[in-house]
Amino acid sequence: MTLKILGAAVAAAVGVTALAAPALAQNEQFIPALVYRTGAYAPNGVPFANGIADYYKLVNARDNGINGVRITTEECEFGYATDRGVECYERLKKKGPTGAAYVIPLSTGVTFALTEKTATDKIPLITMGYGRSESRDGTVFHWNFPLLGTYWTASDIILQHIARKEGGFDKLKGKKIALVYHDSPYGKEPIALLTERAKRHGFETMFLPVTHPGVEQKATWLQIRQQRPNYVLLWGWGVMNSTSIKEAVAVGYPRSQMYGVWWSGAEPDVRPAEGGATGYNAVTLQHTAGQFKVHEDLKRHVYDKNQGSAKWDETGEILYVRGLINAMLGVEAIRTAQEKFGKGKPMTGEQVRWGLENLNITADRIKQLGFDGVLQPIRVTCQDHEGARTGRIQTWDGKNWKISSDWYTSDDKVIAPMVKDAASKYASEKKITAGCLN
Amino acid sequence: MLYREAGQFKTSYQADQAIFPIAQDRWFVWGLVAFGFLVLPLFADQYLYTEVLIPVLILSLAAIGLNILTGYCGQLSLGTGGFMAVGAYAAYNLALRLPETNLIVVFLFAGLMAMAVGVLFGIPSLRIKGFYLAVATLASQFFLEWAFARVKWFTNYAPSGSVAVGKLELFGMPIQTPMEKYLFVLAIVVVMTLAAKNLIRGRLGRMWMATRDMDIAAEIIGIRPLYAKLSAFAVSSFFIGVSGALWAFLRLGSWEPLAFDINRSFQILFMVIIGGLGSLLGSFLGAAFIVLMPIFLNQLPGILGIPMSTALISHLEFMVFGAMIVFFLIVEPHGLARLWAIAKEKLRLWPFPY
Amino acid sequence: MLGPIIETLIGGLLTGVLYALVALGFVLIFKASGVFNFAQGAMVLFAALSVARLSEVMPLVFAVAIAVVIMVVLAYVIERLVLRPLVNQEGIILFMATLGVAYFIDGFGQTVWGSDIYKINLGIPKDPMFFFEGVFPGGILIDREEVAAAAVCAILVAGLAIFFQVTRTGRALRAVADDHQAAQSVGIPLNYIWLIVWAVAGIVAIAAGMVWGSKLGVQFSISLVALKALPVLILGGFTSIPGAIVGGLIIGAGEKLAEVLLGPILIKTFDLAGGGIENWFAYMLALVFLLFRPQGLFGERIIERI
Amino acid sequence: MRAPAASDIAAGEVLLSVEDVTLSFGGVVALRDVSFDIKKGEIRAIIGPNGAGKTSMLNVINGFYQPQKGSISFKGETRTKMRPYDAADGGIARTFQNVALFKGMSALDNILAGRTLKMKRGWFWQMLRIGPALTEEIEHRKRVEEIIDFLEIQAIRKVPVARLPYGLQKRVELGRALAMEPDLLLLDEPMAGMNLEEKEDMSRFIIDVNDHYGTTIALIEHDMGVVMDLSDRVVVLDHGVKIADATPDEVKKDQAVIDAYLGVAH
Repeated sequence: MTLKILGAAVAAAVGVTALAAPALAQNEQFIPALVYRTGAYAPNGVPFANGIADYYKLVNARDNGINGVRITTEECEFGYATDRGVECYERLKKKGPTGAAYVIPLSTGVTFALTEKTATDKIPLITMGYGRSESRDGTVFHWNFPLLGTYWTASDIILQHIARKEGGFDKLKGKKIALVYHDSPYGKEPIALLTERAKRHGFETMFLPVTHPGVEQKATWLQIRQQRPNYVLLWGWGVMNSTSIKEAVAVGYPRSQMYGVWWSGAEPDVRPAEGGATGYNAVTLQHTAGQFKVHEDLKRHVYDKNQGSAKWDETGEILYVRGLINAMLGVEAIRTAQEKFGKGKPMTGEQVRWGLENLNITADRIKQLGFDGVLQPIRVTCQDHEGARTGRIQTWDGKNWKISSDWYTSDDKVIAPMVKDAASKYASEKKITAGCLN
Repeated sequence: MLYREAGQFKTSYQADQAIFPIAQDRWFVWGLVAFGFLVLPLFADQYLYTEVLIPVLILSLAAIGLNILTGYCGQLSLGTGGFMAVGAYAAYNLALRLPETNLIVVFLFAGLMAMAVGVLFGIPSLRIKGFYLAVATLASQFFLEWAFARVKWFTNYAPSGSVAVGKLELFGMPIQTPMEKYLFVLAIVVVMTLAAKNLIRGRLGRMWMATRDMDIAAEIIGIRPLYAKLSAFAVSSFFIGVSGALWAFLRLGSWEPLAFDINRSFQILFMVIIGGLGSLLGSFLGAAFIVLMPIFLNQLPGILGIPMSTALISHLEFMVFGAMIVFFLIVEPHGLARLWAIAKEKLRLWPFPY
Repeated sequence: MLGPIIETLIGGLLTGVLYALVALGFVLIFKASGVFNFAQGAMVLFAALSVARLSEVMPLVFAVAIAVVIMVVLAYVIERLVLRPLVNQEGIILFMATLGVAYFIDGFGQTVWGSDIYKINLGIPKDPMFFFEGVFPGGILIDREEVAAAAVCAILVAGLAIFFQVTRTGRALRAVADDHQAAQSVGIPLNYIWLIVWAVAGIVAIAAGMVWGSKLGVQFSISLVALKALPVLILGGFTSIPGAIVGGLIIGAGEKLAEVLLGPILIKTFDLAGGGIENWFAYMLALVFLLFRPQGLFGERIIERI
Repeated sequence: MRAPAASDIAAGEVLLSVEDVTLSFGGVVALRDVSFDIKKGEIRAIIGPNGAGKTSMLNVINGFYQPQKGSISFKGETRTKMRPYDAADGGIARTFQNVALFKGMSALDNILAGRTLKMKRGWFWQMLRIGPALTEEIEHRKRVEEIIDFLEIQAIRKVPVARLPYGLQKRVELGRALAMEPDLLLLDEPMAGMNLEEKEDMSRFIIDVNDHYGTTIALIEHDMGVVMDLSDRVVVLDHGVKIADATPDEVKKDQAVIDAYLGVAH
C-alpha cells in the first residue's frame, strides 16, 4: 500500500518537470495577468482582474485583436504576497511567441521586487496609479510606467483639496493631518510627500501603520479619537479599508474629514459600513464610477455572448472601470509599437516599452475608444513616465460616488525635486547612467 | 534483491560509525550529489532553477535547522520565519556597510546573528514545554517581524521599507545567472548538511535526543538541560539564519519583512512534519513536497485541460494541501522519510514476496 | 489624560472578551480531547460565512439554526475522517492534523461561500455610547456592539462551565482529556465524546464568528483572529474556561493600553517608523506570566515523576 | 576498565554519609531524620516495604529532590543545593525503577550517551569529525564496547531500545550507568519483574561490577534472597524512618524488621 503512495509522489514530481506548456499559435500577443481572487485582498483584486480580462475579450471580439494579432492571457493567483508574485512573473514571462508584452503587478511590493528583474528580462512594468513614485523619471527607470499618477500625485491632490477647503495652504499651519496606512511599501509611499508639505506649511503629521491584513485597528482609531486630527488620510487595501471606515463609525470620527487614496475609494470599501460611510471622500484616478460608451461595446460583444467575468451591474464600479482603463492603456501601447515595428505582428517586451514611452492618447482618440468624459489626454515621454497628473475628489453619498471637486493637478514645484534626488539616489546605488533608451 | 547488505562486514569502529554503512546507500548519495553538480546544469532551464531547485535547497536548509530543534531536541518552535529574517537583514546590513566582505563571511555572519537571537529566545524553553513553548516562540516571530518593519536602521532608512541586494560575486566570480546561483546554493547546502549529520551523530546529537526522549533521565546522566536546549536553539538558528540570508540574497533579490512572516514559519513546520521528524533526509523530502505541490496543483488544470478560474484553483490548492497533510499524518505519522525507509525494506525483498 | 486611559482600558477589556470567545473554542477541544485545535480560526470563519450568506436569503434566526446544523455535520466529518484514525498519536501529530484541517476549511469555506466581504447585522446599533461627558472632555466612549458581545460571551462561559462541572458527559469529557486509553477502558465512548466536543466548539465558533463578523465584516481575514487568541490561551492555561476569560481580559486591556500609551514613547525614543506593537506585546505579556507559571494561570500543574 | 576515579578514600572508608535527612512533599513526610553511611567498595542494600521512602532516598542522594533538613556528604565534602547533573559530574550514576531509557535511540547510542561527561571535544571539532574529534569518538566507542561485551548484549547493539524485552532494557540501562564510570552506583530494583534466570544473570553482573571495577553499590531490592546474598550491610526503612542498619544476618533476626514486613498494628 505505501509503495503505491510513494509511486504516486514520484510521478507527481516527475510530472511537474517534464511539463510541456501548451503551445501557442504564432500570431498571438501574450499578456500575463497577476491577480488575487482569494484571501484578505480579494474584495479589491477581483473587480480589477475582471475589468482587465473583459477588455482583452472585447478587443479580440470587436476588432479581432490588435490589427489582427489576437490577445492571449493567463491568470496567476498570488494573493498580494510579494514572493508568490515574483514566482508568477518567472513562470509567465517566457510564454507566447514573443514572451510577455508587459506586466501589471497590482502591488507596490511586487513592483519593488520586479523593477530590477524586468530591466534584465526587458519586459515593461505598467503600475497605473501605484508603484514607486520616483519611477516617474524614465531616464533612470527605463522599464517602469506609473501611468496616470503616483502616490505623491494622489497625496498632493488631497492636500490641495484640503487647503482649498481651509482657504489656502497657509491656513494649514497648526492643523493636524493623520495618515492611516497599510504597513507595506504601498502604504509608506505618501509619507515622503506629506512630510515635505508639512515642512513647507507647518502642519502636524501623524502616521499610524496597520499591520497586514488590517483586521485589528481598534487601538489605531482610539488614538485618533484621543489626538483629534483635523483630517485623516486612508492608504488601505483589501479588507483594511472597510474595517477602517467601520472603526471610524465606532469611535464617531466624522467620515467627511476622511480622504482615501484612489485604491481606498471603491464600492467594496464603503458598502460593508452601510449608512456609516456617507460623506467619506476619496481622490479619483481621473475616472469615477458609472457606465460609459465603451460599456455598450462591452455589452454587445462580451456580455451578450455571456463571456463576461463579472455580473453586468458590477461593470460600473470603480475598480472594474479602472481595470478596463489599465488594459486599454496596455493595448494602445502595443498598437503604438505596431505602428513603428510592423502591424499585424506580436510585439516583444522591448518594442512595447517603446510603445509605452511614446504613448500619446489625444482627446478624440479617447472619444473613439469610448472613454470620453472619463479620462483626460495622456502624453508619455522618456522624462515623464506618468503621462498625466490630474485627479478629482469624489464623495460617497450612501449609494454611489458623486464628484465633489473639479480637476486638480499635482504641484510639480514640490514633487519634481523629490523625484530628481530619489531617482538619482537609486541610479547611483544601482550604477545606472541616466538617459533615454533608443 | 537490489538492496542487500549481505557480505558487508565492518572491521573498524570508524567504518561502523560511517554515515552510510551500507554500500548501496553510499553509492546512491554520491551519485545524487554528482548528478546535482554535474549532470543537472546541462539540461536544467532557467525556470527549473529559480522556481524549483533553488527554493527547495534553501528551504531544506531551514527545515534541517527546525528539524534539529524540533525533530532531534523535541522543542516545538514557530519562530522560524523570524530567525530567517534576522539572517537576511544581518547579511544585508553587513554587505551594505562593508561592501568588500566575502559572500561566505556575509552568510556566516548572518548565521551567527541568528544564532545569538535564537539563543536569546530559547531561554524560555528551560521552564516551558510543549505547546506553551510553541506559542511562546510566536512572541519571537511577531517581535522580530515588527522590529524589521519599524527600526529604520535595519532597512537603511528606505522610505518604502523594502530593501534590495546588488550584484553578488564570490572570489571575483560573479554569481548572476540562475545556474551559478544554483551551484553556489547547492555547495553551501551539501557542506552544511554534512556538518549537521556529524553534529547529530556526535556527542551533541546524543544530548539533544536524550533531552527529547526523557529530559529528567538525561539530566541524571549528566546532560545539563540548559546546555542541551540552548545548543539546539543555537545550531538550529544558525542553519535557519544562513537559509534566511540565502533566501533573501539568491531567491528574492529584493524583499520586505512580510517575506518572513508567520506563514513562512508554518511552511517550514509543515516540511519538517511531512518530511519526518528527526531525519535529515525527511527535511529534503518535506521541502521538495511543499514547494512542488502548489506549482503542480496550479498547472494541473492546464495539463488536464479543464478550464478553472484562478480563484477556484487557489481554493483547491488550500483544500488539497490540507487534505494531503491529514492523509500523510494518518498513513505514516513519521513522514516521507519513514516511507522511504519502508520502500528500501521492500526493495530488499523486491521480486520475492517475503 | 485620565479620560483616554479609562476609555482605552474599557475598549481593551471588551476586545479581550472577544478574544476570549475565540480562545474558548481552543480550550474546549484541548480540555476534552487533548488536541491543540489550530482549526478553530478556520471554523470561526466558516461559521461566520455560513451565517452571513444564509442570512442574505432568510431571517437571521433560521440562518443561525442551519449554521448550527452545518457545524455539527462539520464536526462529525472532522471526527470521522481525521481524529478517529489518529487516536493515541502524540500531541504534535494531532496538532499538525488540525493545521491541515484549518487549510482545508479555509479553502472549502471560500469555495462554497465565496471570498468577498459579507455582512452580518445583529441589529445592534453601531454608533457609540458616551458616558461621563461632564467629568472627562469628550466623554468615555463605549462600543455598544462589544458590550452585547460581552453579554453573549458571559452566557456561553457560564453555560459551558456548568456543562463541564455538573453533567455526566462533562465529567466524561474531562476523563478523555486526561488519558484516551484509560477513558476507553472504563467504557467511555471516545468517538462519541469527541463528536460532542467538536460540535460544541463549532457552536462557540458560530458565536465568535457572528460577533467578529458584524464588527469587521465576514472575510477570509477573520481566521487570522485565531492568532490573537493564542496569547490568551498561554496566559489563562489550555485547560481552564475561567482562565480563557481572565486571560482575554488581561491580554485585551494590556494590548490596547500598550499600543496607545507605550507605542508613542517607543516611537520617540527609537525613532521608529510607526507603532503597531500590539501583536508582539500581547505575546510578550503572556510569556512573562508563563515564566512564573509554566502552565498558565489556571492550567493544571505538570508533575514529572521518574 | 581502570579502577574508579583515584579518589583519596581508601577502601572501607565512608564514601557517602547521609546525616538526618528529612524530606516532605507539603504535608506528606517521605523521610524523617534518616542517617546512614556507605563505605567504599561495599554493596549497601536499602530495603523496606512499599512506600517506605527507598526511591525518595535515592532521589535525594542523586540530587533530584532537595531535602528540607539534614545534609549529605560525598567523598568528604558536604553539599547543600545540588542538581542531578552535579551528582553525575561528581561520580554518582543510577538506574531507575521503571526503565528510563531514551526510546528514540539504539542501545549503543543510549550507552554512548552515558559517556557525554567524559567527552570533551567542542562543537567545531564534532562538526568536522576528523582528527581529534574522530579519535575521541572511537576511543569512547571502544570503552562502550567493553561494557557491551561485559554485559553480553553484543547482538542488540543497533536495535532501538523501545523494541527490546524488559530484561535486556534493564541491562542496557546498567550499561549506560557503567559508561559514566561512577564511584557510586545506585540501583533502584534492578531485578523487578525478572524471572529467576534473568535475576541470576543480573546478580552476577552486580557482583562482577563490584569486584572487577570496585564500584560502591547502593541497592534497592525486594527479593530478600538476593539482598541477603549480595549485600555487605543493609539499611531498613519503614514509613520514612530508619528501623535497622546492620549486616544481613543481624537484620534477618531483628524483630522490628519482621514486624515491618509482616505488618503489625502500630
